[in-house]
Amino acid sequence: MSGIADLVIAPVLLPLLAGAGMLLLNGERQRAVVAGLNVAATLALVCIAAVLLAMSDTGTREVYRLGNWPAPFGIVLVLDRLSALMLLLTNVLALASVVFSLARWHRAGAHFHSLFQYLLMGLNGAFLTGDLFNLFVFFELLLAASYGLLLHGSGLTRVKAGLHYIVVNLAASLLFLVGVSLIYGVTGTLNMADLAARVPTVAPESRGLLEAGAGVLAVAFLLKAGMWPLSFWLPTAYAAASPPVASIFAIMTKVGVYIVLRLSLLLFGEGAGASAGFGSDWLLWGGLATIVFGTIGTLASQDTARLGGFSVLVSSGTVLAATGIGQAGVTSGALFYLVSSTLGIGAFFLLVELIERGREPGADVIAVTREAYGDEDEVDEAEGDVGIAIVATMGLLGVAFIGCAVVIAGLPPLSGFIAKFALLAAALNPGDRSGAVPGSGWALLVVLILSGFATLVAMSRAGLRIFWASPDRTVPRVRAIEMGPVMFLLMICVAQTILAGPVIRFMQATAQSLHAPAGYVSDVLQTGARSGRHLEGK
Amino acid sequence: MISWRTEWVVELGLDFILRLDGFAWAFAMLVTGIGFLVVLYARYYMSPSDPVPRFFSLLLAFMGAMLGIVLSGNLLQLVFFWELTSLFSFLLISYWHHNSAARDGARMALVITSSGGLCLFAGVLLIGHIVGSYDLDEVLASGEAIRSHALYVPALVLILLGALTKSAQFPFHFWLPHAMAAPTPVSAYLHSATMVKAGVFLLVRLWPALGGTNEWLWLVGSAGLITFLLGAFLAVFQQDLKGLLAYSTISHLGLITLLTGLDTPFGQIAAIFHIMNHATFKASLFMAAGIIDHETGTRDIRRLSGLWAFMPITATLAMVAAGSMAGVPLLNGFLSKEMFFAETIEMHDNSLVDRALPYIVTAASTFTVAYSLRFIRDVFFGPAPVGLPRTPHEPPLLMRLPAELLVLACVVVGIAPGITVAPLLDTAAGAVLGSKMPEYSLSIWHGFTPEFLMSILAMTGGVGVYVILRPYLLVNEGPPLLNRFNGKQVFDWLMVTLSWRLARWLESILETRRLQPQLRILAGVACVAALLPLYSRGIPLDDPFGGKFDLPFAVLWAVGCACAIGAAVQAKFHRVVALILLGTAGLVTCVSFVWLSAPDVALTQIVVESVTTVLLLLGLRWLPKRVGPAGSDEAGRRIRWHRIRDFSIALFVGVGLAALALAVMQHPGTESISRYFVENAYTKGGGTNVVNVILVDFRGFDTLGEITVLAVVALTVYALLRRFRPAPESIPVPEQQHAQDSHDEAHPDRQKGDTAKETTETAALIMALLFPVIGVVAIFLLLRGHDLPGGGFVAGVAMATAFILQYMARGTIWVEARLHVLPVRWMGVGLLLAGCTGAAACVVGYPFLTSYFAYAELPLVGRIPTASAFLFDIGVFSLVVGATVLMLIAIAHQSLRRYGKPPQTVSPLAGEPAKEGLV
Amino acid sequence: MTRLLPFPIVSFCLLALWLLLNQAVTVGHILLGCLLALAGGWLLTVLELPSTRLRRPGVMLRLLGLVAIDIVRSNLAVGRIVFGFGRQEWTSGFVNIPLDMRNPYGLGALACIITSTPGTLWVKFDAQKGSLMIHVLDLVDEGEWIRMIKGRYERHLLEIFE
Amino acid sequence: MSQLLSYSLLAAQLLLGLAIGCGAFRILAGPRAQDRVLGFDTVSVNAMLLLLTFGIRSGEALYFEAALAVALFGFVGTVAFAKFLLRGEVIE
Amino acid sequence: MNGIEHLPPWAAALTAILVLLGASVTLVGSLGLLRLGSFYERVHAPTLGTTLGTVFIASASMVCFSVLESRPVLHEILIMALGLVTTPIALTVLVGAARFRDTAERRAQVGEAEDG
Amino acid sequence: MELVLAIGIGTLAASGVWLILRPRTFQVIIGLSLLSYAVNLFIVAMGRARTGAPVLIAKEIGDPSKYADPLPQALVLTAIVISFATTALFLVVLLASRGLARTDHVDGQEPEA
Ligand code: NA
Ligand code: NA
Repeated sequence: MSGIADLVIAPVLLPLLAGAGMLLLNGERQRAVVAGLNVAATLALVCIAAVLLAMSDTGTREVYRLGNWPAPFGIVLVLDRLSALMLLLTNVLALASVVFSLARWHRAGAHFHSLFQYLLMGLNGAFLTGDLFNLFVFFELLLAASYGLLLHGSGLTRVKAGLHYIVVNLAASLLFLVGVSLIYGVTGTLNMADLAARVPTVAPESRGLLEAGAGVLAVAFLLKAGMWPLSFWLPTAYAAASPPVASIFAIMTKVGVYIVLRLSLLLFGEGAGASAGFGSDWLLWGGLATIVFGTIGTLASQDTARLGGFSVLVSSGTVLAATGIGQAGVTSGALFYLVSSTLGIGAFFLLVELIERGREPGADVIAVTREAYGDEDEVDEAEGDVGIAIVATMGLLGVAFIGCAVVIAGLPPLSGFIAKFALLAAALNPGDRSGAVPGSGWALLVVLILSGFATLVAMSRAGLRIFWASPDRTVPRVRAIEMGPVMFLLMICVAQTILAGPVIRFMQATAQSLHAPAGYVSDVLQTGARSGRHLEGK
Repeated sequence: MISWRTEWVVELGLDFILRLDGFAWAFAMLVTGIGFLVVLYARYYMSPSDPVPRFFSLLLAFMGAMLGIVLSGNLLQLVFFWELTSLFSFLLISYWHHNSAARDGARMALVITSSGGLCLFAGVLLIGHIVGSYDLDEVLASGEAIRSHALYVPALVLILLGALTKSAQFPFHFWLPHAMAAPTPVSAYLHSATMVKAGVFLLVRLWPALGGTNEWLWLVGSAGLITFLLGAFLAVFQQDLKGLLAYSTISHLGLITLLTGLDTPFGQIAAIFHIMNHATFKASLFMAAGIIDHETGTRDIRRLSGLWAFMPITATLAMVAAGSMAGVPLLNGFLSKEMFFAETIEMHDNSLVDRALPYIVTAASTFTVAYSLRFIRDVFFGPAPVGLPRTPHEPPLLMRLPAELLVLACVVVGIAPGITVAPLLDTAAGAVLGSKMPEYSLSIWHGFTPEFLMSILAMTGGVGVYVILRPYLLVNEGPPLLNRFNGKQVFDWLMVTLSWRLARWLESILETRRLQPQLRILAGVACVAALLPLYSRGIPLDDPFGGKFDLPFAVLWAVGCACAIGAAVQAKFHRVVALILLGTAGLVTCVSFVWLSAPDVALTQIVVESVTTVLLLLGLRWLPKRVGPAGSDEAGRRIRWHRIRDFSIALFVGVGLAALALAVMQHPGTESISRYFVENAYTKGGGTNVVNVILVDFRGFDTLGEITVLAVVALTVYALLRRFRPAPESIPVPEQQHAQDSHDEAHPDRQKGDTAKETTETAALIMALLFPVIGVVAIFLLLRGHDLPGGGFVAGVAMATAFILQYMARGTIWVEARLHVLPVRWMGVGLLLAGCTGAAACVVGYPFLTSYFAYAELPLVGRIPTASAFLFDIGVFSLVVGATVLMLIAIAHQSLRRYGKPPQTVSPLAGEPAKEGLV
Repeated sequence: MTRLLPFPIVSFCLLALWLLLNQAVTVGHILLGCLLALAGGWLLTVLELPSTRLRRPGVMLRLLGLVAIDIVRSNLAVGRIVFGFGRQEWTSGFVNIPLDMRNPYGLGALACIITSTPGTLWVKFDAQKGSLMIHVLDLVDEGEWIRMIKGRYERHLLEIFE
Repeated sequence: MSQLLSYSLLAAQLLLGLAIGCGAFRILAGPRAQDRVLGFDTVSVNAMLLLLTFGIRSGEALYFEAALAVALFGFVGTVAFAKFLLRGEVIE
Repeated sequence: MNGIEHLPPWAAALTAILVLLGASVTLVGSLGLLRLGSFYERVHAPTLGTTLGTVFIASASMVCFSVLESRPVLHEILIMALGLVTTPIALTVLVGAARFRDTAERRAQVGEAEDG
Repeated sequence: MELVLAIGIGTLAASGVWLILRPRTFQVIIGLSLLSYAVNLFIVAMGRARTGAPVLIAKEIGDPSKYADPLPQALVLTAIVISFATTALFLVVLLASRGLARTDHVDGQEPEA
């Protein structure tokens, strides 16, 4: 039972130890070792996540009881399809991002690699945990690391954006605490599965308090997910972040989305008694509003990185709205979409810097740093430019740009199109064939089609401006380890398109089990302890 | 019909189906055949300086996508390839991207055709909803169901939007002329034979399912008719050869659309036939135009003249093709045009338009003839051209060959349709119409029929129009009347207005980049989220004044509230005061924790409290001076209103949180999981302090995460401050130090720093003596945490405080010359220790963080608790010491900035061992 | 001895502190306490504290008693002033006292004594001139205070520390 | 007799609460920053005593550490404030 | 186990008296903060609490717990000792700051009532 | 006591919210600190905290419900640590913002009058 089951803890433990180990090395002089450690750890995480995904696809939930304490009391990690999927997505994105950073960005500040590993630890933990307060801890961890990474490289723009980002997220964390403790006060538990079991039995006079707690908690999650009108911090922060950081940030909003998806179905699904369906309308309309807002922002963005930030909003709005619809089919489409759009946006953020690099000669993005620090620039320019410029750089960049645009806008031939199709087909055909198209389906159809159109307009505008409209542009010097990650992410989108069948089958299985939370609850609460509670009792 | 199916996304009803019926086959022939010829042509057309590999790969990719459309057996797959053609056409049109017209034209084509594609996508989704499948066969078989469905009209409109945009039908026709900025082979291929045909292809393809209704008749028919008329009229007035061809293409596509729109089986046959014919003659005309452009260097009809003398073969080819375009007998265009005329004469719904239709199309056809005539007469005849960029001559043979083959086809089909095209047409039409296949005949001479009369009228009328308009055309640019109307301008205006100005305006309304509104919204949303459920379900607050009353506690909180409000009032202008008030409120909170039976919490809060105070005070030095409330700042109704609003929000949140707290406290709780912790803390967790057992054992995972947060924050603080530059006005020493030092310097018997020393020397000595004292207390707190309040965290902060006290007493430089604190090492060791302690359990087959505990009996020393949780706590201790010290010292180091680079005696913080560290 | 135990008094205090904190006088705690006490003394050498010798424990006790009495007396005196009993008028002010003592520990002890005694407060000490400034709440006669500080406290402290 | 003790403990806590109130008044009223710091110091000492009385009231010795911590770390705050007023920065 | 109700009457009485005395002395000291006129006078006031106030209440605690737990409980001594040692540090630096601020103010002749 | 505690929580929260809506970074950091006090007390209140409840496990546990609920206390401890960390971080960021932007306004620039 141990052995392979212990792999569930690895996505948390490995980054913890790797990050700690890096602290013991000398960050400046042994940078190569530290960087190698980071890449190796991230690569190992990708492999582990892949194994976990395979494990989860057998349909069994792996419940990992930390400290060997029984379920509602101790903290558990729960590996099911959804968490395995998110793990793999996160670490794949991370791998691309960290490889990209090796070209130059990791030198823009101190402790980049440790912070990066801790971000992964926070993300992985948040996706795995089955405990509400433990979720808070991992949220804080990933946020703390994200503060550090957002500020990586420093400079006025980043600090200004970071200030807003931090304040808003600190306020949201306080809401998180209020919500969790209120829920605990009413139900007496923190374990998600136990909570799901207790929600139907909450006394009627306390139900208002329970739902108030859930509402406050939802605000905290939705802020992280970037739902309008809680999302204004996001485009600025993402645009200010250094490219590898912005790229890994593409998954950050998805943590909020993930937890909303998980908890709304677990706690307020059909079996939740009087609270069934709590908040789903808000999710639907809020999600739609977010798509609309993101779309408007996409159109209104002059800055390419900001455009990426607004695409993040469109992406999370779409998944939120789909969650609000609350059908297994739509959920599976939303999951497919989530993967595709996250990869696309991640690649886009990496790409933005590469193409902007050549657009205005001398106005390297690192100038943000130089503006603030003058001579004390850490990034060794000479070394950074030694890299071999890839042959036919512009062509590659162009292809990559089109790839990203197509994925983000949801156009053929890449996965974004299949994703939108899966989403809309399910939204238009709820359960029974005879049924008319529900209002939510129409709304989603209209909004998604229009947003795809707007994204196309914005992307083509940006693409023309970047690639063709500046006659004096020089071909940027792009290194293979910068281009590789972008292509890697896009190739995954291609694979996702070609293998759409198996992938959507996985997503459907995931959605089915999400929509039938009874299995989750019983799996978590009934798992037995490993024999002998402790290594050696008293 | 051949079909090949492979599974793609079975779950969504999306199989990859290649379905080759007669119609698809005919189209595929066009796509591949003309594609081959265009590739051949382009080989000679493209200049050696162009990046040719890109051109051909794009062209071939486009061909693949086009074949994909034609061969799709699944409507979604069709949409898939549909959008791909838009994408590739964008890249092909913008091939010469240094040319702004090419960029604009490409973008316009992309935006219009792709948005149409998205509409088509939506329409197909609706069809899928109606039919329950996207399989083309099933859809075609469900025509009845589709037409009678409530969603028929929306589905039809959406699909038509897709088809009409792609085929450049009114009102979306304007993109096509601008797409002429593409290299001519592209135009010859995309804008004659393939891409623009995709729209009419789809119309014909789906006619069995969607056609046969008034909506079809009117929507498709009127779009086709208007486009036919408009295109023909505008084509006459074009001065650019390719522009003329573009409008003529629009017009002919309108003709085809009109044919399908007339909603009869015969109309479909005619449409298919004209699709083929138009492809052949228009492709050859584009090639001819390209040759002319290539050889003369211009495409302006006004500058061209008398080319017959220079390039007779090309001229002949162009003339034959143009004749076909005009509908001259014995050429293929004539045949389909005859069919067209015949179809218009038929009655469809007996409306006024229907009855007027023959007259209208005849009138339009006169313009068709007129522009064809103009193409021939103005380019090839007349005086020799003057001032051409190049001296024209015949192109190489292989460049002419594609056009020659196409023209040959025009002639052969025109002369002997029965033995050439008839079987092909029959197969194609049969595939579309199936059992509805009507009788028709393909022959040159049907007798003196009304349609023949219409042809004659059109011919003669066309010549007349040309003659009349010629003087106008020689001088003017663009058509009369419609000159004002410019599709591009409207498009650009729309794009700028909708996708830029409107978006920016909306963004400015819907978004804020300022922090305060964001927080206001957050507070508001949180209030709403909490209130709505409470409003609908009620808040259980029956007796707010119930419960015991504890007078000292009330007095304590009177102080606490006063301090909190005081801090809120003072924080703007009197920061130190606000900080003192904050500290007092914190102290009250600590005492309250004791009151609420939470000694651990109180202890932790107290320790953290003092460190936080020092931190904030350290920061205060770098903030700008703020002198008392200024008059102008206080005034102003807007500011007052803002304050009232913020005050209301604050009050609302406060009252709400208080009400929630009260409601829960007055309500008996349900059975909580805490019971388990109380019952098992000692027996299974090995400690009597339940809270600490929870921290390091039951929920040790939380603690591990929490200390990692601390580590991460410390690293961030360090990373950020390492490159920090204070604002220039805060770099000089504080005025206090300046005053004290200058006082010393003014007196010859004093040394700099004496004044400060007099006051602080004794204090510094005592503070140094406190160093080991606090250290011992810290170790005490660390060791006893498992049984009594304390633990790694408190101990760590206490230890860090001991360090800070030394820094406060003696200053950074003095301390760091003696103590080598390597905070990052402390952190790394702590994290590793905590992590490895937890992981040790995995090694022996238990879950992470499973604790081991026992009381070891050591000789002399006695019972020593040896829980693995204790090792974990030591890890926590080490990390907290490192992180806290790192943060505080990193801020404190900023004061050294004024010396420029930190002096060498100061050991760097990151853990670089300048000398081996002592502590 | 000085190498191993540079600050014997401090180390002793640390041991006492440890035992008091743990409220246990077991062998184990004494051992651990000794270890900590040694480490503490060693830490102080790192901080370059001057070493000193203490003599005359009897004087030390006498001084302690004196201080205790003074503290009680001054508590009452200050209490009276706060409530305004007795004299309605009092003046407070700074007093400069020439000191002979230079031992930093002696000065530290004096600071603790003076400040802990309500009504008097250590303000600053000018080491070059050997002049101590204190603040007195109820300042009647400056000379009286100088005599008291020098005679009652400094004399004893000089005996102890030098 | 124990009744008497609980009443006197309550009375003592009330007195200490009022003493804290006095300190808080100085913090709020000033007039100078040094007065406020003095008030803060008073409040922390009084709070420490309040915790001791609370320990007696509850009969549990485990509140002692909290009192010790206030005694030890409350002064760190005061010193920091005082140092800030004296030198304009806490750590030079 | 828990509680002062197990105290023998003499101990309860002694504890009660000590606690009340300590609290009263402390309150008197704190009242000094209100009643005394200048900072240099007020700065003397809190020492009542740190000396006698602490001594009384800590003694009360020692008596109470020593009796309750039937063994000498002496760690309150630490609090007294710490009070004795730490007060001078805080107050000396504070008075130094006040003196500096006063002289600086006199020198600048800016009569602002408030600062910070 | 419950009412007093609730009022205390409410006042701390209201003061904190007022401050985080102010334009100066220092006000915001004080506000966040006040808010975190309020939230910490709120969490303890969710355990239905009582005065004088036993905290340590005795030899015989007796009725577990008479003990102070230890879980919220553990949660608060975690929350305190995290809010300490984030306060420090925010402080540094506001210092950096002040240094780079030359203003202590939360938006990094003085508002247009
Ligand atoms: Na001098
Ligand atoms: Na005194």
